[in-house]
Amino acid sequence: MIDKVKKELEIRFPLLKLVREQHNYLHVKVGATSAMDAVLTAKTSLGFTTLQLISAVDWMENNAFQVTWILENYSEQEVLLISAYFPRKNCVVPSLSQIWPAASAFEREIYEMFGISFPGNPREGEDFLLEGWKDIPPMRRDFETEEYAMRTFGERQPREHIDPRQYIGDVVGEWNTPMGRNREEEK
Amino acid sequence: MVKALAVFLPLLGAFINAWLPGKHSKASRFVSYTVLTAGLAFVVLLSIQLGAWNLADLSNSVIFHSGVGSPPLSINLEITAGGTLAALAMYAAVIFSIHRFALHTPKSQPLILAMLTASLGLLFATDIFNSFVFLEIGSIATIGLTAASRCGSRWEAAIKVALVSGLVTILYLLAVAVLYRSTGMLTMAALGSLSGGAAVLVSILLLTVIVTELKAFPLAGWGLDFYQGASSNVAGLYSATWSLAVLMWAAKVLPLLPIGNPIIYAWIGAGGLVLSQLAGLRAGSAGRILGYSTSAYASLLLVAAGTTTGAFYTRTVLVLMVFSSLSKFSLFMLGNPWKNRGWSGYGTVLMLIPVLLLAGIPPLPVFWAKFAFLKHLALHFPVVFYAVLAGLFLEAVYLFRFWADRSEKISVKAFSKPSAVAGVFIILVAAIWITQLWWGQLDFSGSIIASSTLRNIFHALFAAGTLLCLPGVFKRIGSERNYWFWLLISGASLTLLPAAGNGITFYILWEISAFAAVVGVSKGTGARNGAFWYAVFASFSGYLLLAGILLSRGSFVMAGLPALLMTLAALVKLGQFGTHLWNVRTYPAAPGTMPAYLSGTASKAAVLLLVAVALNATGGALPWGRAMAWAGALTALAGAVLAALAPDYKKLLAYASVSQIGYILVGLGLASILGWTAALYHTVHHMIFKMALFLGAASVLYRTGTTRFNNLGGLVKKMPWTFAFTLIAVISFAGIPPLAGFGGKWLLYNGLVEAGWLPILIVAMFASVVAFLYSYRLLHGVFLGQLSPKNAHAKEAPLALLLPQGILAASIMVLGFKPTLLLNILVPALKAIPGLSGLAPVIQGDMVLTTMGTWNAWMVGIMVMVVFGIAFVFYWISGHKPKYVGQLDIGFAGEMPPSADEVHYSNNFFRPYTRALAFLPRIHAEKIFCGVSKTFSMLGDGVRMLFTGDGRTYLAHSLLFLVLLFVFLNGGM
Amino acid sequence: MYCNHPPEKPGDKKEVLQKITNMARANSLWVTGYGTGCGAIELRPLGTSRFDMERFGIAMRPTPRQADVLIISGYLSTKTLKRVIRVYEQIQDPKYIMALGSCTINGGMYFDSYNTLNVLDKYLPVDVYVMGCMPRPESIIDGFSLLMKKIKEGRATGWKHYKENLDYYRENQKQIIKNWDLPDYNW
Amino acid sequence: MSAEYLFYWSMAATGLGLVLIGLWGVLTRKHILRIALAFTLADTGVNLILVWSGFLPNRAAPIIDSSVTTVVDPLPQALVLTSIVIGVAVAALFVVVGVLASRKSGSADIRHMKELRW
Amino acid sequence: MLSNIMSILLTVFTALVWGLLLGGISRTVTAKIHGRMGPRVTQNFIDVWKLFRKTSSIHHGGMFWLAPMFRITGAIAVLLMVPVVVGQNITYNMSFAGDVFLLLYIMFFGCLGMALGAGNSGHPYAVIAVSRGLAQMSSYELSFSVAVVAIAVGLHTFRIEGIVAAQQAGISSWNIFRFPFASAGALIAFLPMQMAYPFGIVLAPQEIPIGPPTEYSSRFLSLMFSGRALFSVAKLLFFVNLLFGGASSWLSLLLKTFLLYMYTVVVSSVFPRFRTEQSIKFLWLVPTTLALVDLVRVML
Repeated sequence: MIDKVKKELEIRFPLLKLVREQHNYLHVKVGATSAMDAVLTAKTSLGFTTLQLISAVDWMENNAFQVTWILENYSEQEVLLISAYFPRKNCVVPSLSQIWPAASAFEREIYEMFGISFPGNPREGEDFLLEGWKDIPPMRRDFETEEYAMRTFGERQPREHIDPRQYIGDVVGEWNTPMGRNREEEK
Repeated sequence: MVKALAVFLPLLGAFINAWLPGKHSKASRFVSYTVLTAGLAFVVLLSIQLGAWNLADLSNSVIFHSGVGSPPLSINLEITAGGTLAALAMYAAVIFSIHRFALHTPKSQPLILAMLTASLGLLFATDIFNSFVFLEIGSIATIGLTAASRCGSRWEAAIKVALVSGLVTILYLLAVAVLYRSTGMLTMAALGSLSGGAAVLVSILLLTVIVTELKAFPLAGWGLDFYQGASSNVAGLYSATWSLAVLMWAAKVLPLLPIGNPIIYAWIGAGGLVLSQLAGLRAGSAGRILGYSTSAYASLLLVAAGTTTGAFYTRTVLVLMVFSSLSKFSLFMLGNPWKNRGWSGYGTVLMLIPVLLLAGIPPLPVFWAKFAFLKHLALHFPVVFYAVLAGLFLEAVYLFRFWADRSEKISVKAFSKPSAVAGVFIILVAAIWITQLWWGQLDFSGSIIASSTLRNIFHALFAAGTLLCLPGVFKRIGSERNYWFWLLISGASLTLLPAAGNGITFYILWEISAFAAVVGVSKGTGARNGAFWYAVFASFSGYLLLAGILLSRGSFVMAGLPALLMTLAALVKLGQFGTHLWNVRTYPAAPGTMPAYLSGTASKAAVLLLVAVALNATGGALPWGRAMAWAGALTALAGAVLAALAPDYKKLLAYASVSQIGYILVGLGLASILGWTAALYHTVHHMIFKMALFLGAASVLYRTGTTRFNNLGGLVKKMPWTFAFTLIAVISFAGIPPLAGFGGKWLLYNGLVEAGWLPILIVAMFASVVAFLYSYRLLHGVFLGQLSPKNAHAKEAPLALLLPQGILAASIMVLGFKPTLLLNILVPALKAIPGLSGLAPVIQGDMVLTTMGTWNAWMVGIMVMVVFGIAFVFYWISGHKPKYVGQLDIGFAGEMPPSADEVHYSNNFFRPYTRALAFLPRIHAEKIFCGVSKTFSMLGDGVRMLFTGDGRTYLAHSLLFLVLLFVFLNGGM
Repeated sequence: MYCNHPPEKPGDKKEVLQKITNMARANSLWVTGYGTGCGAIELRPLGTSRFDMERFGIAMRPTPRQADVLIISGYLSTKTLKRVIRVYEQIQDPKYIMALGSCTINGGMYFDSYNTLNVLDKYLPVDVYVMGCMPRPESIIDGFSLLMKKIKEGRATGWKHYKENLDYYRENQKQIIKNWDLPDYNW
Repeated sequence: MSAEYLFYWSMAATGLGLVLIGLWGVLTRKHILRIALAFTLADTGVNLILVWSGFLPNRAAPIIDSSVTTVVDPLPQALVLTSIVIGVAVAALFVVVGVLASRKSGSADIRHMKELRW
Repeated sequence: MLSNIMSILLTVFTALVWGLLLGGISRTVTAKIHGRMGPRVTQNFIDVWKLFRKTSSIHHGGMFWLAPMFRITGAIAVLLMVPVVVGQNITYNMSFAGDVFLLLYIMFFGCLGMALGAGNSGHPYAVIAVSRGLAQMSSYELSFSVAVVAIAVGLHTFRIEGIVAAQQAGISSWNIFRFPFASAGALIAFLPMQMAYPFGIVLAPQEIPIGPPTEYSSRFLSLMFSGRALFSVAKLLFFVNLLFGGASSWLSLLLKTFLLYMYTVVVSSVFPRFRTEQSIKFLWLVPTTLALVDLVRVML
């Protein structure tokens, strides 16, 4: 099944790169310009009629946002992920809210969290989770979370700081046993 | 000899006009006016000389010959007293309308004058052959006028007239030949000397000619087509001159025909009346509708000719025909759709007067003739009577529809103001003149309600109701027009109503109050539908009442059928479930305080009628009391449920009114002292609270401009006093004890238990509980909940509306705490009525006792007030000072409500109730009425298939009629 | 549309029958049914037959108007804080706040989040903290008994403090709620 | 039966026949001018009957001069004159209206003039 | 006169105390049925006192302000219209002033006031609850009035004293035995009257926070609670007089009302809740039919 989908996509989108494949799962990466085509093809010709999610990842080093559309073909129980890289500066991605009304909410969230704009979404810019946010979008990796929290919510109350990696490294053997924590306390 | 000028002056004018060059329209108009004025003056002089103005004796006449020798060589005219009046009408119509012809088709003036001459000639002709000549001139003038107008289908109309007049010529001349052959004479009197086969032949030929020319039912096709196709000017002029002349001529000829038993006219007329009016229901265009109405009056003439004789016949026919022709004339003139104006202008009233005239509503002149005529029919020809009544009602229905559809298109300019004023003046003068002739029949002794106490109660009720509506009449909004005049007329006649001493007086006052209210209602914004429904149901109830009165042979009401008919009339007027449609349409549409008047006061007229019927027919107990009580109980229930689901303040009140009236019916149906006490107590109480509520609605409407619940809410902040008075009224009608409403319910339930009518008791109790639903809906939907920002500008109602409400609310309080004030008057009066069964409630001080129950309103009231007062004082002095918060400061899951409109719960208020009721089949009364109207429409469609539009069909109709008549008459002989 | 009067400053005047009233207040704690964070899940068992809070006269009320106690059950995001402020101010005096979990004390594991406040007491007056992440129902009952004790002794005066220092709290609240669109005073 | 009487009755029969033919024509013809013609025919028949109604056997026409003493009833003849005049006028009007109507409806067929009906 | 006033005051006071106590008992009993310990029996007194002593409160307008008074007035009015102890004429209070019809209608006084207050609060949930409550009320009143009419007509009197007096010839003369069907109908109608489950749609804390009194707080709520306690005692008293032969002494009065109250408590704690339209249909069908059986019997 998923092979057919893959072949079909490969024929239509020569720049397609395969990320991961399972018997009912396919993750492909396409060029930024053909991303919309791929998503629409998947919907109209390949039967992926459900939009499960739109997600985004900030690849700051590559100076790109990766936007992924997760589609589902419910009758065949198949999932198709289509990813594309978009340049990070003034990132603009076409909106899907006319095709899937549900996309509107995902896009608003991504706009709020990453600042990726989806022109064509009628509700773009409305508050989603962050009411009245004025800083740079918090999910961008150049956003200094801790510094922001200090600035906004004040210094944290002093507390003994334990580096979890080091702590877990010391007790890692016992930690893996079910009662590890209790034994550590007994010591 | 000079008098003949009255007839021939127009002819002279026609000749002069015809020779004038067409461009000089001013000159021709001058000639026309001069000629017409002179002719009119002559006719007036003649009528005075002949004493025509005293309708009692119309037998005077002057005969004179023109030309040489004696008839038939000379033209021989008999100017009768009645004829002069008809001639007067013709002259008046031509004078009123000629300027319109001058505007549009200046060259048609000779034709108009020729038509007038022909009409006058036919009116006065005594010779059969002379009549023929005038008939032909009339036909030619009609064809010419039709063809000269500027209407799209004028040619077709003209050709149909020409076809029929061709046939008429042939048949008529055949009859002339046979007549002359048999008698050697051609005067009308010669008809009487015919005998044997010649008599039959002449009769059927002339009858066919007459029926065809009259446009009476089976042969009406060409006339309808003509009215539809001709321009309204031509049709109007035609109906006022030529049509009237033919009617009067037929009235002259018909009794002379040697046909044997004239009852055959009545059968033709009555059958034709019903069938043609059925078809008329489906007529579409204005001209055709009025054509059907013409046909109705032609049929009426046939009925009159068949059933009456002598001076009575002459008078009846004269009044009916002259005024109906004039009304049709004015309707044609008004119904000209030139300019589209809003509904509820002067046009509505201007147009309603002729419509009411046609429908025979008192005190307009036609009524008197119709009443006398119908009375005669009811006494001697009952079957014809029913048929005529049915036909007249159907006619009223489509005329009112016509009015409702058309009158918004009237431009007052079309009927220039001086002539409109003159027309109204003429009608008024005629009304007064004719009324004084019959004035002696009226009786204001109040003898139909023997008990003066009851009479006084009703007098007071009607007077108070009208007076309390009056202060607010100028608080109108939007496009509502002045209605106070009509309210006053209606109220005044209602106030007189209990004083009526006989049927005709009662009927006249009843109809005046109803139709003055119709005019009042039509002044509202978008009241077309409401006014139409009110008019139809009011006339239906009026006709039922009329039938009841007329069938009672002189007394007010007789037991049996008349009483049943009158009961039905009252039920329709009350809005008994099934006929509640008019309440629900009319009350919301009526302007300002009008609905308060209609629901609170005017509906009590029907209660009065029921009381009067019960008292006079059987002395109290109507045989169908139980059915009435059931009907009332079911009305109460259905009205309450529908009220709870209504989306509009006024509509809710309308349904509530329907519901509350059900209790009155139950009480009257009981026919026991307790039941009547309850009914009358509730009548008084209903008037009080319903007026308070509707005045409250008027205040809300005045301040906010809407009565939709969706747009209201929260007004208690803006209109606290209105709310307080409404609250008192609501608590009262919900029947919650310390206020007045409980009394009615308590008395009613006791009465029902006493009579053992427990199922009705259960239904009534259930209905009273459902009343809580709509009472809360009303209070919440308008006054409680969130105040919409749209109504933020609203303020307290003006004093003119508030003061009457205050008075009413105060009287509710008084009646609630001291119901014995009213009961002490009611109970002795009802005890004195012998026909009522059961025991009277015993009143000891404040205590009211029945065999099973007790009620001490004073103690209950005091107890509630004391407890309430203690709680209040305790509250006050315990140092509790709650903080007043804004309306959006509500616990809303931590959110701020987005807007007041969105948190105001108003749509689908009793949704669970609707769901629970979903198992009921949705039988809408509306659907039943739709079914009835569809059936009638189908019948009408079937009938009007006769009129195929092919001119030859009409000729075939006439010939077939001739043959059938021949077969029938020969078979009869 | 909204009430604009500032609250009256509650004085220290002794009421008649103060002691009885305090007893009554302590033994009839009505809790607003408002779960702000993950700790709300631990409130549900309180009503069951195992823990049965009704034996202390504690009852859940669905509307703040009738409640006495507001339980902040765990971390509080800025978005929720806005609603909590409104709910708290709609509760009639005397009223108490019980804060559950370490998040309300110093931010807990969300101390460096961009959206979660660290120290609740800066924004709303807390009467009783219950520690734990999450506190078990037993701990909450313990917290209630502490609250009852404080009330009986007349020491649970957080609401008075809030009213007297409303400006201070408002300032703190406005600092983290960026688009402050609440009415000045909620009643 | 003398020739006079034969003439007398045949006159009536002819008149009646003309009327019947005319009526038949009116009812069955479709062309508007034919209908006009049929009317004229029937009109003629009626006029004949009218004349017949004043006919007295063995009398002369009522043209009064010295030689004639017994004339038929003169009145119907006078009537017939009127009737003929009127008939001509009506027929002329009919034809005019018919022609104009057929121009309007585009056909002289009376079945096409059914705009106004019901 | 003075003794009458004393009797009225005594009646009201007793009813208040007994009503609150019954409320507490019912909470305890419900808790026991759930397998919980439950609150103290005096918990309702504590709640009422606490609410009464809250230091601030809000109101939304005149009707909101007056509603608790309407409620309490309605409750007391009903209470005073019913004879308390049979035979002790002094405790008949105001029952001479009206009959069962008056009682049936004066019961709405408090409900209407409550509904108006809820409406004035401007809270949509309060109004939704009122709409449900009115819909349900109109249904149970049907069966209740059928039952009352059947009994009253069967005994040939509408006076409550008369109805009570007719039941004094031993237990078998109680109306619950003489009119078993009507009584069954009335007893089913009693459940929604007390807002007990399965007819507790009006106070639905889960969906429409607590129904009509959503916006009520502090002293208003305290008065409302008292009013409710009084009202339920008044209704119990009415039912005891109507069906259970009245009370010959204060003790038997307490016993009978207690047992009757326990009936609603037990039923309501074991049944789930009807939706509004289900409850309406049930009330139209079952208790009404039952009561009609006796009505037909009486008519024949």
